[in-house]
Amino acid sequence: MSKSITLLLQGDEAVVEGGMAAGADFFAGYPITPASEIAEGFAEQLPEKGGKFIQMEDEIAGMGCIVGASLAGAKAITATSGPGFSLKQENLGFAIMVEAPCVVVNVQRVGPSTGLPTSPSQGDIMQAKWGTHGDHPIIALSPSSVSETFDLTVTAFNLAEKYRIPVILLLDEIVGHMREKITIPPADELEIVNRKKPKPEDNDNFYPYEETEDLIPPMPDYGTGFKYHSTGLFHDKTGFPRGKTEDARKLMDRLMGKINNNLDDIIHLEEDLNGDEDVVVLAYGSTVRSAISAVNQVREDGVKAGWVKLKTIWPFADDYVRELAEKVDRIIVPELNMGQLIGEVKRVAAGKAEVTGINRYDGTLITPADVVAEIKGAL
Amino acid sequence: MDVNIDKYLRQDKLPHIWCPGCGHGTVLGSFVRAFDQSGLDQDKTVVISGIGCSGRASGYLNFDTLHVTHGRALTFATGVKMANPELNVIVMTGDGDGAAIGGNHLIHSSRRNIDITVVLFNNNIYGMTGGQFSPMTPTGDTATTSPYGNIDQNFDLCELAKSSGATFVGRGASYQPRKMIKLMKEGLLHKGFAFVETLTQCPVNYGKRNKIGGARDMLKWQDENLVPAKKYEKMDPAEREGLISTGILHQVVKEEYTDKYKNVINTVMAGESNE
Amino acid sequence: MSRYEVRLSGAGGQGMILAGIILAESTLDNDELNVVQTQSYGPESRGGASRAEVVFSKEAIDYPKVIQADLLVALTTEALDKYGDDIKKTAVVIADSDYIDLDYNPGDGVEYYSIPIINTAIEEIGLKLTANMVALGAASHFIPDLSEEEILKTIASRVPAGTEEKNKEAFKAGKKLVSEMKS
Amino acid sequence: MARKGKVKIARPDWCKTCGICIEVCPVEVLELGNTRIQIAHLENCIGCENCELSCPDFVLKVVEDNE
Repeated sequence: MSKSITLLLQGDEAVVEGGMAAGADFFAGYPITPASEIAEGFAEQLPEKGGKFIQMEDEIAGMGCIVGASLAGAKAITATSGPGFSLKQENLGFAIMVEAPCVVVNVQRVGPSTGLPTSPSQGDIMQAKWGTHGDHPIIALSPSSVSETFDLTVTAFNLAEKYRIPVILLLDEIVGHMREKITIPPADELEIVNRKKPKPEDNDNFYPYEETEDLIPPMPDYGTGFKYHSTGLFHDKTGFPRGKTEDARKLMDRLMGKINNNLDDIIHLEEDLNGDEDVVVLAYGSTVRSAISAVNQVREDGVKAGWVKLKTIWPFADDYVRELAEKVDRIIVPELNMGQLIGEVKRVAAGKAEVTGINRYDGTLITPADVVAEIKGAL
Repeated sequence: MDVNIDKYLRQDKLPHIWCPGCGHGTVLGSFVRAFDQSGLDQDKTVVISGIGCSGRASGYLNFDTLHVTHGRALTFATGVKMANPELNVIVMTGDGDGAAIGGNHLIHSSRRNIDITVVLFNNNIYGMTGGQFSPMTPTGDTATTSPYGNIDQNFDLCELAKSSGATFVGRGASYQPRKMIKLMKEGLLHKGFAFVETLTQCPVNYGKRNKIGGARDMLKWQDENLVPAKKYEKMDPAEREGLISTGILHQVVKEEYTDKYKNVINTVMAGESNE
Repeated sequence: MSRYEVRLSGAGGQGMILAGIILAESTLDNDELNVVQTQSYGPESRGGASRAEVVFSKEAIDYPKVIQADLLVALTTEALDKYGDDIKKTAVVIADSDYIDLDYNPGDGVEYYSIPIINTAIEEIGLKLTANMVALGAASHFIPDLSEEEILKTIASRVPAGTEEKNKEAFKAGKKLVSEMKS
Repeated sequence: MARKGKVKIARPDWCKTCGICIEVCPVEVLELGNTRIQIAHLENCIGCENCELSCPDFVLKVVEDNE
């Protein structure tokens, strides 16, 4: 394939196209609205390229299965929505602990519980960060269009492989189900990252969880002779359990460090700022679209407004938002929840800029008019 | 036996943490001897275990090993096997890990007939967490969570695996290591889902609490109550009361899951190229 | 064309979402026209209210949903009742004349077409399931910058094999219903 | 059944004195010491390997007589 193709795709379908383009060769999961189209797409496409699809008995199994596949060398992905995301949390934590690269898609619907299965939400922002127990690093990305869903799926795989970590892709039902035209670039134009692997001759002195300079130890595929151990228990560089405090701290510091030392590479955002803004709308996911529309409208009335789109939700763009808060009077955070990411914005903007939210949690979107009203109300 | 089992054990991780008289070590020893006899490639073998006393087995074994979350070993194993069907995949689990929290995965792995060998350490109790009853604790027995006697029914895991679609089902016991080795070897060489239940004694949290006694008494109990499968089949239901059959209980040939998926890939890819 | 908003509404199973997808997909080769198609439906695949929305624009489409429809198609009383007022002052409303029991008063500037969408599918095409294509044909008459040829091509690729011709016929019949009234 | 040799305490430090080897020995070769198993009557050993196969702690090994 050496030329681009244009298609009309749903966001869910763009996950499949993006995954295939990124080299995904394994999907395991369980059907759930509004994410089932992702499973259906991979079921059809993976075997065409020699990849594997398996529908598991439940969500927990889907998560365990992709971690096993990842350790065996696969580029693995699963997809779910709120109730399933809740079920996956324990094995997600395991993936973080054994540093198994994989991608977990959550097409958010309104919760809690069964909630509103076919309506959009951004209610799992905090769950993406804190859903599994204990402190841990996580990367979560959130696209706002079909085209961006393709791009961020590729990015999700690349970051997962590079940093040996599960990457969460947070769609919402709107992005997951809406159809837009998307131009898929030729395969040779995409940058694809693959995990670092040890060389066979490294076997004698091999420590699977060694504190390498970049804090990311090379990862052998199962069956290549390294015969190493991985466990969800705290462990030392050998991979075997160590309950001692200094070892526990060392492992946590390394797991956090491999992400925190590379924030510039991991945090992706876009902005439309002229530098003289009084008010900035900071948004993510489908809500971005109303933010852009509203900012364009109020600018016509002479309001000094701008917008920022966070594509990386976690780790949070602390430094960027802190600097932004120093420059503007007010930051507006529209969210399809009762106020989740706004807490992060308030934390870093404290004392510098006023931070207000626009919140909907009833399955309907925040409209451009809602955002315009909030911007004008701020003046 | 004349095997050097040392190469299959991580010597520097031994002695193991299991209690004095625990049958898990005997099961582990039987496994490495069976593996040696199977002729399978050590470097192409992955052992996956869950949580509980049995969960520790993987750490003592010199293969690619993975010690996962409670009850989920089969889900990880399914991922490994599907991703690379060339690997031999073995799951070590317990009666709590494999029959309670992981029971659903056992049913569905059996149903798929995926080529994984399961060694289930059945000691009739949650040992590591201090003696709570498991789905394999016999009705009426005492555990820390059934201080007045267990009112739950225990079930027959081999029947469960068989009726769910496992194509190899067998039961061994720590009192009969030779038979257990042979059974495990057959299980390892079986193409398809092989379920091997092993009866293993927990003197600390089960035997003493239920007046069976220590490890030696528990082995005597096995000696008195184990019956070879062939003999068991010929017995009247009344005669079988309280007895447990051992050996290969079920074995059939049926197409294996990753082979079936390979066919899907081949068909799809052939269809693609024809277009 | 700046933003043009279409809402196709009916009951689940009437194929309004497919009609919306076909409208959107027929712009694939038109590089100058952007499109976003969304839908709203209940958890069941039959019955219940169902609507598809398509927004067209030569500029980037930010907000993906209909704010106020330029064009509303309603196949059921419930749909017309629910969305009948949520339209622009100059909107076009197309409603089924036989299956809707509602005293509907569009505003003065609204072009209102009460046409036998479902009965045309039944009587003229002989396939009730093509009512969505009758509706699509009627709707397409009002949407700027769409190519009929592209729509017919998309219909052929999206409907079940063997029903392509019936669906295309239904589309043309729908278009005829409104163009005759208009002229 | 191999009867090529006699039992040896291969890894004395791993013994947890559970006594299972004594239970399965048909000829009373072994005895419990204070901290580990002891070979009391090697002359009785028939090399049946019951103890080796049953020992949960990999302590015992049947080896060639001359080893």
